[in-house]
Amino acid sequence: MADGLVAHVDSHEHGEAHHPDLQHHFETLGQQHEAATLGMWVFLVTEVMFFGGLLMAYLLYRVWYPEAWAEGSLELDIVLGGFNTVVLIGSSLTMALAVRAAQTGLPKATVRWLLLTMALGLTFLVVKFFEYKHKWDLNHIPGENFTFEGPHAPQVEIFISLYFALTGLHALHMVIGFGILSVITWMAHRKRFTPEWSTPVELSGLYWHFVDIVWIFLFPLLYLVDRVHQLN
Amino acid sequence: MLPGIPLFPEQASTLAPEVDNLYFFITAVTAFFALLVVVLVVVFAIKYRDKTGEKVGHPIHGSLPLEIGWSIIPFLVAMVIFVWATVVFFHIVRAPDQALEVYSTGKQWMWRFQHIDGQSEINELHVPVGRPVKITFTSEDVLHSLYFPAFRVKADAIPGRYSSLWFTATKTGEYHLFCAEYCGTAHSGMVGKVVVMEPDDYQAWLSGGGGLSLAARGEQLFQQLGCVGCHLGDGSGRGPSLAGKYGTEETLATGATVAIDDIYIRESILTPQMKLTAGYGPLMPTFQGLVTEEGVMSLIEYIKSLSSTAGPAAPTQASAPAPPPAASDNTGGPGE
Amino acid sequence: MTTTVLPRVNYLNVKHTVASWLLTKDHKRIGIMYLIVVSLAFLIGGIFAALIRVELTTPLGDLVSDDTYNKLFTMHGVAMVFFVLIPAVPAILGNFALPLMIGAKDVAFPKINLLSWYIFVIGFLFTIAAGILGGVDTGWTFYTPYSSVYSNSNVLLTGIGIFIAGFSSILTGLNFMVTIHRMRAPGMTWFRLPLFIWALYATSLVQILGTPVIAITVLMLAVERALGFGFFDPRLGGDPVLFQHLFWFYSHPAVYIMILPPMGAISEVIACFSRKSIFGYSFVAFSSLAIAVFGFLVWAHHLFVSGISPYSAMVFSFLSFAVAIPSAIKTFNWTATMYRGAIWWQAPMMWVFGFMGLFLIGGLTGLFLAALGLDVHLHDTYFVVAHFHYIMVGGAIMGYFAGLHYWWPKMTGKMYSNSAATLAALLVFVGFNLTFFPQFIVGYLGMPRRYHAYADEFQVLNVLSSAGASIMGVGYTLIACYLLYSFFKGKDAGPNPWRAVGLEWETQSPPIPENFTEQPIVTAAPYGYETRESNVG
Amino acid sequence: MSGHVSPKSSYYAIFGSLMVLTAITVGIAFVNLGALNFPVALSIAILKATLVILFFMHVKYSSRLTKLICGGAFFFLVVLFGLTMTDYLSRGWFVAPGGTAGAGTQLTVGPQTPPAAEADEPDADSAVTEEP
Ligand code: HEA
Ligand code: HEA
Ligand code: HEC
Ligand code: CUA
Ligand SMILES: [Cu+2]
Repeated sequence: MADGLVAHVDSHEHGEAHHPDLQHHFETLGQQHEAATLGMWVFLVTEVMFFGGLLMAYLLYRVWYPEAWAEGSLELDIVLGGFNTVVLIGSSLTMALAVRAAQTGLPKATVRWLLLTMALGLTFLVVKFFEYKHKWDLNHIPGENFTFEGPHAPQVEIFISLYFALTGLHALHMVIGFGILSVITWMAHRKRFTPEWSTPVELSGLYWHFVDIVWIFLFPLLYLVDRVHQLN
Repeated sequence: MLPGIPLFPEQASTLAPEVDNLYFFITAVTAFFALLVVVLVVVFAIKYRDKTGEKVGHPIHGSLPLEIGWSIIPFLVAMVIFVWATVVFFHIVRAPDQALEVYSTGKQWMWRFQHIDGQSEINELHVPVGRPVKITFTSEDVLHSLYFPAFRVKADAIPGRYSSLWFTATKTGEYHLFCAEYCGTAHSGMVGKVVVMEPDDYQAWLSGGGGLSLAARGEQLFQQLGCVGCHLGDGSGRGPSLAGKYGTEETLATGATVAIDDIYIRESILTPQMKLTAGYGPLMPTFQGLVTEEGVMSLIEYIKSLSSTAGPAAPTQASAPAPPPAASDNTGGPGE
Repeated sequence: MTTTVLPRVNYLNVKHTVASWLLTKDHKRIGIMYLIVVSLAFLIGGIFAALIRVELTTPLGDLVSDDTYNKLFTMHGVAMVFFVLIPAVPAILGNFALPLMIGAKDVAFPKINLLSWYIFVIGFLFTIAAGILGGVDTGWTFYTPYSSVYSNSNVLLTGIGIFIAGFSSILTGLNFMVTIHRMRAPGMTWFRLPLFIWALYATSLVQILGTPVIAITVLMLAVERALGFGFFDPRLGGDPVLFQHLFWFYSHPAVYIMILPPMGAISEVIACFSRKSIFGYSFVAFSSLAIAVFGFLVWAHHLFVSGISPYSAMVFSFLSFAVAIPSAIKTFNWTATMYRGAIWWQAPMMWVFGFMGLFLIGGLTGLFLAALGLDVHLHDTYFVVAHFHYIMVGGAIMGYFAGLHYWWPKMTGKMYSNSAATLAALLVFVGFNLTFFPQFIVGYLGMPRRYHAYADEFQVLNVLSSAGASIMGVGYTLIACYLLYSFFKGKDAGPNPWRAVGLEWETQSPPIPENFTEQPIVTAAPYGYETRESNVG
Repeated sequence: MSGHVSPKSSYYAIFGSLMVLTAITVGIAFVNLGALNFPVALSIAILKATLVILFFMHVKYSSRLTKLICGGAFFFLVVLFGLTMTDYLSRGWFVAPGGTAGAGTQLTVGPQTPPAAEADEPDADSAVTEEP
């Protein structure tokens, strides 16, 4: 081109030793790491908006039907919910420690912390399962067979629908997270992570913390609604 | 010119000229901008045409004053449109006080209109010219939308809610009535006409058809459903007296106050436990499933009519605007 | 101009097996794969449109039954919106051109890029299955409670299709955003980015923030329909209008997913064929971002007569007028770009001329609809149908074709017949106006949309409209013919047939698999046409 | 090439704070604060989320872009909630004269007709449906 606006230089030397984890279209590991991290954050934004639609419905009906909300919330077991909150925040801690271990090049510790995280996640899911089962036994599943005694039964059905939608979606994220962590743990076990390259651990950490944050909101929104006004 | 092609809808309400003037104004403004841009594009395309593709343009990179100008001017123009259109809008949504009331329900796929005096009609609506008419309506199933193009008004009918629209017809004649919100198979068949009549003809039409007045039918229902058993006129029953209640405020068991209006009465009938009146227990059963939307409307109309009768008259004897004597259970407006 | 001997290898012929296409991670091939699926969807949507127009030549519903008609316009809308216009420019042209234009070897996540295509195809298959199994009849807006309770058609299957396709859109947006942030060539600063890139960036913003909301909304609808959960059900005290809020929270911004990328393509083409820098580069760039952000604030202008609070309607009306300003800025800057240019009437520019006129009318009629008092009358009439076809077909599709004709020689290495392309643009332009201009009039007369049968006095205008649609159909068919012909038999285009500037024109046509033989370094602003040759016209 | 590394102790400290906040939020649920219960619970949740985001997710040590993205997500969430609520919260304001609320009436209860798509004969007289 005669315009001189664009000059060319040789791309990085192909003779250089490549890190085995560097994909061909990136120039450096740094660039790859930054792209992946940014991608994860952007993905989390989409997750926020995803839950946002449901939370919008929650907000509206809570404003409209405060009594029904309190009534519905009394059906939930605050002890189990609280226990699960502790479990999940605990798993966030172990996850953060796993990331730290990977970043500082301690594969054994990484595996240990990851296993602990998965164990806590599993505990959460088991508790959740029993909560659901309880609802099932009481015919508190929205739909044809929904039965509920109380003056606000239809609106309580909306509450329970949102309860299932929100916690169900959250549980689904936990299951997916569990799957991701299994792979990561295996990779950590195979010593695939070094202080130089531990991006996958960091990204799954971000995801796991996000799932934790969702629960941090769900717990008060669903379990702690105006209890005191109902109990008097 | 092609004969018989209408290019402009008939103006048959007081709102129509308002809406049309706004329309002409926006058309003029936007036509100005459209012409400006189109003319410039055409002129530039021809004047600066280069058949060879060899030449290059002049190095012009932009101009801040121009950018500011063509941001601010359209904005100001848009604000004029905004203010004007909003004023017209509030005329459209705010019904005048002394409007003739008509009730309506939409369901797949017809419109039922219920006049206060008893006539009811399907897919046809008779109204007098020169008098504000307010239609309060709801839907029994899906969304519908009541649309009178000649009057330039429309509003969605929403299950579980009351919507309303109003107009004052200015010309006698017959005009379209459409369902404008998609509602399933026969959406395009959910159409009819509105017949605007001279007031005298309208009166004649009204008396032509028999039928109980809405309030009288409400009264009948009030007995049939057993409301009278609890709601005695003197307040001695298990439920509060409803005489003179409409339009006042009620204190609820929670201490909040609510206005007793159509919506509140509707709620009281369908979900009585939701808002308990102070001083009464949750005794009243729900009538959900036992009474149609129209039934609810006539009950409301009946309770409304109780407000005009002062004193502790027993509700059963409340005098509704006397219906024509030919009171049979079968309403049949001339429209049917 | 130096002439280089073209190496034989390019991204099209580097491998020939079907598997090499289906497993490719090359953004250019993925762009072509989108082109194929989207063209198919356009054909299907166009056939539905043709049937609609045939039905509407007479006032009676005599060609198809009412239920069939309802399915026709629903599937027309679904196909055109979710499977044509939303992916058209970003996923086809964007995928092809974005990495080339910023001097990258590929997008940031090539595997995810391929995954997006598969997700898109799976969503498309679900939707097609819904069509084959009897169709869906809710309108593309899926308003509850009709969709959740009353409709007897394949709402679930279509919903799942849209839900799945949504993730393709999200992933494309994510990929592009990261690519633009992290993969630019050395020297490619933000203000040296071509405007098409700015437009794609703004689009990804909308895709990332909006699409998840439609996904969850469709999911709620599906769960309500399938399992009887209550989210919008008025029988439980739910609000059907909430569905409309959530639906339009995505679907209004989505109209900017449809128009922003074509606007970006228009900026490229107009600069190239005016042989000039874009007038007010940074204003055009930032107006894209402004449209993307402000586009999120106006959704309830679709709800003015749906029973929302009049005060809220007022707020949304105001914001709708405000969002028109960035579009105004773009329009004026494009016009000013042509001033004292050297305008080369080549096929892509013909589409730009069409775009300018039609987008203008579409956008300006948006102002009619944003005006509260007027929208009460116009809502759900053919005026709205005319408005959005002017923008979506006259604007976005025209802009898409401008871009396709511009980059076609780069994509295929072949040149199409300029006169055939000019003729096609003319046919589409004329046919288009004949189709949709009468709809403004019939709309103001009060003809509601989604009507299978209509009042007699609307017939003449409807016949005009159907006549126009046939002309348009001929135009589109012509495009398919000469583009396909050029692909197999066309003349070699050479690396830069338009003598355009921009990194994508620096490499051979079709480009090599890695895009560039050597890493480009950028040293100047885009569109330096004037400084290139001394021949100022 | 990795992100920020914080000392272990800081993680334990954050975990401790989160536990304390959880205890507080549960405790407060049983104390009658009137209308304040919900805002307080929400504020505590936001505080907890912020701790997780800043420290566990290292946003405190991340680039401006990451911070912008976090802020942006919540901004658009607020747009969704806020602008939708302009509708719902102002519906009650508009009451047309004559008692019936105007276009902005709050929804109450639903229709009772089952969703059978019967376009039946106009049953003008039977406003009462059969007793079940
Ligand atoms: C690509 C798609 C696209 C785009 C870009 C737009 C752009 C706009 N739209 Fe449109 N719209 C649709 C697609 C689109 N729309 C669809 C599909 C529907 C119907 C959906 C359905 O119900 O099925 C619809 C419906 C629709 C409605 C609802 C109508 C109703 O149902 O009652 C409204 C109301 O406000 C509206 C307004 C606008 C406005 C103000 C713009 C603005 O962004 C336009 C801005 C552009 C300009 C204004 C032109 C350039 C400016 C100038 C030359 C300067 C002069 C300007 C001034 C004086 C301000 N649109
Ligand atoms: C991108 C969006 C898009 C596009 C391109 C179109 C294109 C067209 N649309 Fe449509 N339309 C919508 C989006 C779109 N539409 C939407 C969203 C609705 C609302 C649906 C609803 O109410 O739910 C609607 C509704 C709608 C209606 C109203 C129906 C009703 O309310 O009852 C009508 C009526 O005339 C119509 C007509 C047309 C016509 C004639 C075209 C023509 O432009 C089509 C011309 C195309 C062809 C004739 C195909 C031929 C093409 C080829 C042969 C090329 C093959 C391709 C290659 C291989 C390259 N459309
Ligand atoms: C079994 C007794 C009973 C029957 C039958 C009954 N009600 Fe009631 N109603 C009550 C009681 C008790 C209240 C006050 C508590 C409450 O608000 O629910 C009440 C409240 C009301 C109110 C609200 C009045 C106010 O001042 O707040 C209305 C309106 C009403 N009823 C209408 C009706 C109608 C119409 C019917 C028949 C279709 C009916 N009721 C049948 C017992 C009854
Ligand atoms: Cu009723 Cu459309
Ligand atoms: Cu819109």
